[in-house]
Amino acid sequence: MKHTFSKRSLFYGGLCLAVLAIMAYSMSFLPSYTEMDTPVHRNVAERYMTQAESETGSPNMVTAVLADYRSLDTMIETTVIFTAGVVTYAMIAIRRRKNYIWGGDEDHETEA
Amino acid sequence: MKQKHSSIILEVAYRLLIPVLIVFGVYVLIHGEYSPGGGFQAGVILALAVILNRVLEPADVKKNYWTYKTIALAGMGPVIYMMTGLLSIPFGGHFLEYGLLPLPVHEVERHLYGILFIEVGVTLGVMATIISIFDSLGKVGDPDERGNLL
Amino acid sequence: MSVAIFFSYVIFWLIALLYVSGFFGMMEHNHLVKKLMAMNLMQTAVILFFLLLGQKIGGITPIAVPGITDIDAYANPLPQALMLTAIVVNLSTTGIALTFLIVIKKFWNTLDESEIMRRMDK
Amino acid sequence: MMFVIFLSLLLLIILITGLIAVFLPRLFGSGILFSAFSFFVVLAYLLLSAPDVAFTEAVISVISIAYYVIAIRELRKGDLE
Repeated sequence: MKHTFSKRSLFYGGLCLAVLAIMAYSMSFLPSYTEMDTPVHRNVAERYMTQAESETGSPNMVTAVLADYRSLDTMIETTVIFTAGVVTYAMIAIRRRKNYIWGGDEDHETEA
Repeated sequence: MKQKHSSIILEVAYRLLIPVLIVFGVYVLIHGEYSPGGGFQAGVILALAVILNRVLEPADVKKNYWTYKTIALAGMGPVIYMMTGLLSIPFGGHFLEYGLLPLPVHEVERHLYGILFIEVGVTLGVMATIISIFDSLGKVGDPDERGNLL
Repeated sequence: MSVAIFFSYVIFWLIALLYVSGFFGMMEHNHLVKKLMAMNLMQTAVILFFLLLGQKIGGITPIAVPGITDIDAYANPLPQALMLTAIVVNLSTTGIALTFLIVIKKFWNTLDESEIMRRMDK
Repeated sequence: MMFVIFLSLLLLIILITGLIAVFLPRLFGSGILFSAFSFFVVLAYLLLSAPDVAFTEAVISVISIAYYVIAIRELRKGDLE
């Protein structure tokens, strides 16, 4: 558990510096947050900010975007969370079964 | 409620915190269109109330350990969501078009009710999934040698 | 170059450092739980980056106040709505990853990655 | 102007807390420090004027720590140390 840095971590550090250099190069193309005319603020977000209250009746624009304009995304996302629950249940909670792969020997005693 | 808890902090947490959490969760759900909040947050807060109950009362929880029923409740969330979406199709709308829901109110208000319906679905799904993952991870059915859950 | 623009690039640098530190922790650690925590660091960096792109000078929270109709007064609600779903998916990712860790511990009886790889080669 | 200075200070604190949380040699302690990391992240989200995201993160970090603690308890069951 005690963590020690070795020769291998030097190589990893160099790799991280390379990633940081790539990010720094692409950072120079990013708009600073002081600019108002970036494409993030202009294209579709303009309609969300101006029309959300009159079209959906909800003053909270985040809820309007999440549940009205992009509700299909949210539906699939709810399904994703449900899938996570099903996977967790299938991998841990079902354990007294035949041919149970990762149970070891103790599980086979109970069903005999 | 049968036996007193071992310390005053757990007692106060059990008696005071859980009702407040439930009321606050429902408030966040139905007030999510006007203030920060919504389906996910309400689901997680309601799940927190149940998880606090499970941590503080391991003996009671042993009777209520129905993971597969929790999974079924989690499946109800996307079903409610999809039913709300499908409801506007017979009235000439597209999938999830709230403006044509069969409600006797103005069109903008129908959007509000549609958002409320789908957020109920999201709340159910998130709440039951989080409780189910917690149960599966901790295996609440079998506490360790001293009877503690954590 | 004004001070605000300079500091905005400082913020970008700090977020990049957070991402890279998560990257480094993920490669460097042998313990799998620590790898998972480093992965959470990376996800936090990505969410902070998206929220920073949605922020403007003097942008207030995107809840409509009666009387303010100027577009530039509000922060952008679109990245916030996208990141809301990202955070919730983050939680279910953590749950599934911890489940896999429990299964790995049951099967290999260790959580050391190099140890697991050594036993796999046998 | 104050916004950027506050945000850079907060990001510095987040960086330090996250690095300590990842490189601490103890499992439970690193879980607890991870909650401190989440707290500062919530402050940063509030400063970026995203109260919805901050609310979600604040609530979900609690559940996340509960998952970590209960899974670490499960993971350390066989260890003798």
